[in-house]
Amino acid sequence: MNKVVNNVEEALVGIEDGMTLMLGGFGLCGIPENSIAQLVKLGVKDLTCISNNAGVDDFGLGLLLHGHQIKKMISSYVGENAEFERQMLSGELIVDLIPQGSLAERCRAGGAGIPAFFTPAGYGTEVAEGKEVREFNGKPHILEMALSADFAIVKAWKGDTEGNLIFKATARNFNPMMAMAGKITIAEVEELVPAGELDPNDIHTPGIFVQRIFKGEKFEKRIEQRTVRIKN
Amino acid sequence: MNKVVNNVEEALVGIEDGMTLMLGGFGLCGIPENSIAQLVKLGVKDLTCISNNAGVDDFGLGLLLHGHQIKKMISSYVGENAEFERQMLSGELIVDLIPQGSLAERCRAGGAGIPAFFTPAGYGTEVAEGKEVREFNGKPHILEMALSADFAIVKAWKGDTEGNLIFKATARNFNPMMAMAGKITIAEVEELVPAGELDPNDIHTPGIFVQRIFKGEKFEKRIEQRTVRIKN
Amino acid sequence: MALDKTGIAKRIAQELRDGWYVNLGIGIPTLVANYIPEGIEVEFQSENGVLGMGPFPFDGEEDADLINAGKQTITVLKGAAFFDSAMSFSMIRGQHVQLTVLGAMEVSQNGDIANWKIPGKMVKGMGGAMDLVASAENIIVAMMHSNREGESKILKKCTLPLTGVGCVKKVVTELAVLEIRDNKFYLIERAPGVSVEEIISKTEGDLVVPDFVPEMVL
Amino acid sequence: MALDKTGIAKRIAQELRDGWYVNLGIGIPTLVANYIPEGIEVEFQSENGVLGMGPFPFDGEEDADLINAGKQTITVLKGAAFFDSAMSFSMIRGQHVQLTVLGAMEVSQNGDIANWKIPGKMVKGMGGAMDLVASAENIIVAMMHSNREGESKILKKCTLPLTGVGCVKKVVTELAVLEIRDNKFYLIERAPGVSVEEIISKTEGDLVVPDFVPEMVL
Repeated sequence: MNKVVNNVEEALVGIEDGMTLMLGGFGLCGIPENSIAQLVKLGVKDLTCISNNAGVDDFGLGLLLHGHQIKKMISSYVGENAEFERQMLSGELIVDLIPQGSLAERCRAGGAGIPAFFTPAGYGTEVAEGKEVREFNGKPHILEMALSADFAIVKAWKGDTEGNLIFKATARNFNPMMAMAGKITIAEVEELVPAGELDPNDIHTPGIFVQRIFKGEKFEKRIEQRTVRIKN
Repeated sequence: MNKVVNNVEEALVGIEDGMTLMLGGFGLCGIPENSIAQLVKLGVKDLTCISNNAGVDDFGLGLLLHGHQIKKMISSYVGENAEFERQMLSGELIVDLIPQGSLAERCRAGGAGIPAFFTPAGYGTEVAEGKEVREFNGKPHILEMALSADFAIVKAWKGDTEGNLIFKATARNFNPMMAMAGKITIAEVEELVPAGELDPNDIHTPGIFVQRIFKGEKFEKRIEQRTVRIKN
Repeated sequence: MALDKTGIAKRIAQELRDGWYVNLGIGIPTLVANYIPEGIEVEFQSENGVLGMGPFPFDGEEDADLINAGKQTITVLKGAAFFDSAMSFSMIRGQHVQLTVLGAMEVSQNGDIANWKIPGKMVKGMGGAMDLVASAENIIVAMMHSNREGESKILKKCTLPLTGVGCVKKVVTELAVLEIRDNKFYLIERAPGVSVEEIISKTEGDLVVPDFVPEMVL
Repeated sequence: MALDKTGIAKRIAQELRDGWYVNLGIGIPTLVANYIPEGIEVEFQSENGVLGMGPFPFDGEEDADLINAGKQTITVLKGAAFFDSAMSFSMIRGQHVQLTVLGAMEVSQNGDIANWKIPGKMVKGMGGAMDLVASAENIIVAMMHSNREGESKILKKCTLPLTGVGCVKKVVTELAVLEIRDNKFYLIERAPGVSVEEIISKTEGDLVVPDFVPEMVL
């Protein structure tokens, strides 16, 4: 069971034009930046990308948008990206905006073999259009479908050779659910350790969900909104 | 925000005849044994208990069965308990047996505001009787409803004063989902530490789900099937 | 005098109750954390996966892996917990969060809210707002009474694409505290020095005005 | 000669493939872990919340907090992970487990399986079996060909309440390896020294017998 690959080139083998990718991260926090750089290099096109956000103009998924590699985005919030807005308003980019909680739950459902579930989020809004509505406990809910992907690409803090992952702080976000929902899941990690070094109680994503793992060469970890207070 | 109570007596205040309780544990592993002992002492009756198993004749929920305190059990496996089988076959005890994965997911759903979801488990069996069937990806699924409880009682390894919980090994099992699904959730822990002592990355059940927490007086941790190999 | 953003945040902070878990949206709502009344403890949840948010970090102590839902660098307090997005929205959808404060472009007298899209012009996405408003039992909207063109945002009926229907119960603006009941806005308090007439003139929706409207005490 | 339980487990172990995640049921299936073919690595999942199960502990080293789904004390190997029951069944339902081995009271030629209830007599519950059989793409049933009364358990149609429908693809008994296709049992292998005639006589379901039926190599 050898899941460890040597580098990002090996990790991304098999990703082709027209595929559906899930990419972890919230804003620029916890995104698989080495893999995104490699996707740019590969030049794969017509991608459907499932990601909570779309990066900023010159980092994260913004890099793929810039190269017109993305055909469709499935996201919840895309407000930090001028090029995104331009492509969307011009019709170059197909955009499916869905509530953040529904996005998270739909990814989890995809990984967990739950084909569909009811949620109150989005009832009475555009999001509910064409979806089944049903009342539970006197409250209307809409039926949401599971999401899955040809490849899920996630970023973890620590990983072991069995594919077990531990995330750091709020860099966890969508990564665990997306790891569950990829036909093939690729994890780039800051620290790759031998099996047995991580406490089995502390694992966030059990290795069963991860097919390939590698140590990322470089993590810039750009901060989107540096906000500080001044020391008195 | 004071969640810490001094003892099991204070922790279980408000539990009354006829209520629905969720109790964590798999077999005798990870069960809230101090709280169960207190339920026996309180003598509350006509309980509906949601628990994966029903204990053994003289431990765990078997103690409540023995005193005829349970009116209805919602479980997945009850095969270690002669008194249980007797009460069920004689009709004294109402039993709702559901697949273990559906039980886990229904508890989670109850805590997560998902009123219902589709699962393939149980299709074509007694479990599917009276339930909606729908095909997804060419495969029939049944609609399962969320479960919730007046009180959820869970057992954790470590807990802090904010109600954050960490479970040990396979004593985790149903405890985290049940903690989510109780209107009031009570946690009995082996070790109770001040807020700040547990690494926020390692928390299994965030404190938001826990209303009362106490250090259990004594944990017998009975082993159901002691299985060992002999040292050469 | 009409309140500034800080004033709105201060007034909303008065709604906090001891032991509550609270989700604060981006903008004015974020400021509410600075004015927690003395003697009560609340814990802030951010939907990107943290419970127990603390103040912003000191310069040089930012951690790129630790942000709030507004993508701002933050710190955490003792007893914090991190979790994934599915767990985070389980808290929200499952009604474990006692209060949600968020901004709005429009609110209508039946409790509808619009805050994520201006057709043909701006589409940032709803983020977690749709989950929050559809689930929360207790929602306070922090907003300005009028837009830049001076048009009321407190309406009979929202004109923009909705974020949620019939969910808003309380609105705090620079001019007033309004409650929504029986398909009407009820004027509960006015900002210090703001006249009832001004509030009436700037409110497009049906407004119920009692004989005596107390001033906010900030 | 008919196989004993160990023999059945050994034969099933030959079905393991490198890199697979495997869930073993209670009873004979548990024994499969003792006969992993050389040169391959598999990882055992137990639905009560562990991946990377190891052998039973040495006497005195049992941990009450570490058990398998049969409630037996276990150990874990390096690289193990613990998780809750919802996560565990996400692995199972989501088809992340490549092979499920479980016991049965009856199997029918359309792939139905019954293993949880004898009406009026015994109800232990289905535990995780219904989730496993409804989800797994690859299910092997380990069972005895006949019950204690000598009646075949390899049937045209199950008589007991079902655990799952049309899900079993392979059955290994003390006498034979059977595959289920096109609503029939196919005789693939026979136990060493067991005659085709004996298997035919003990199989109630429709059985397709090729001209040559190889003996198992154990």
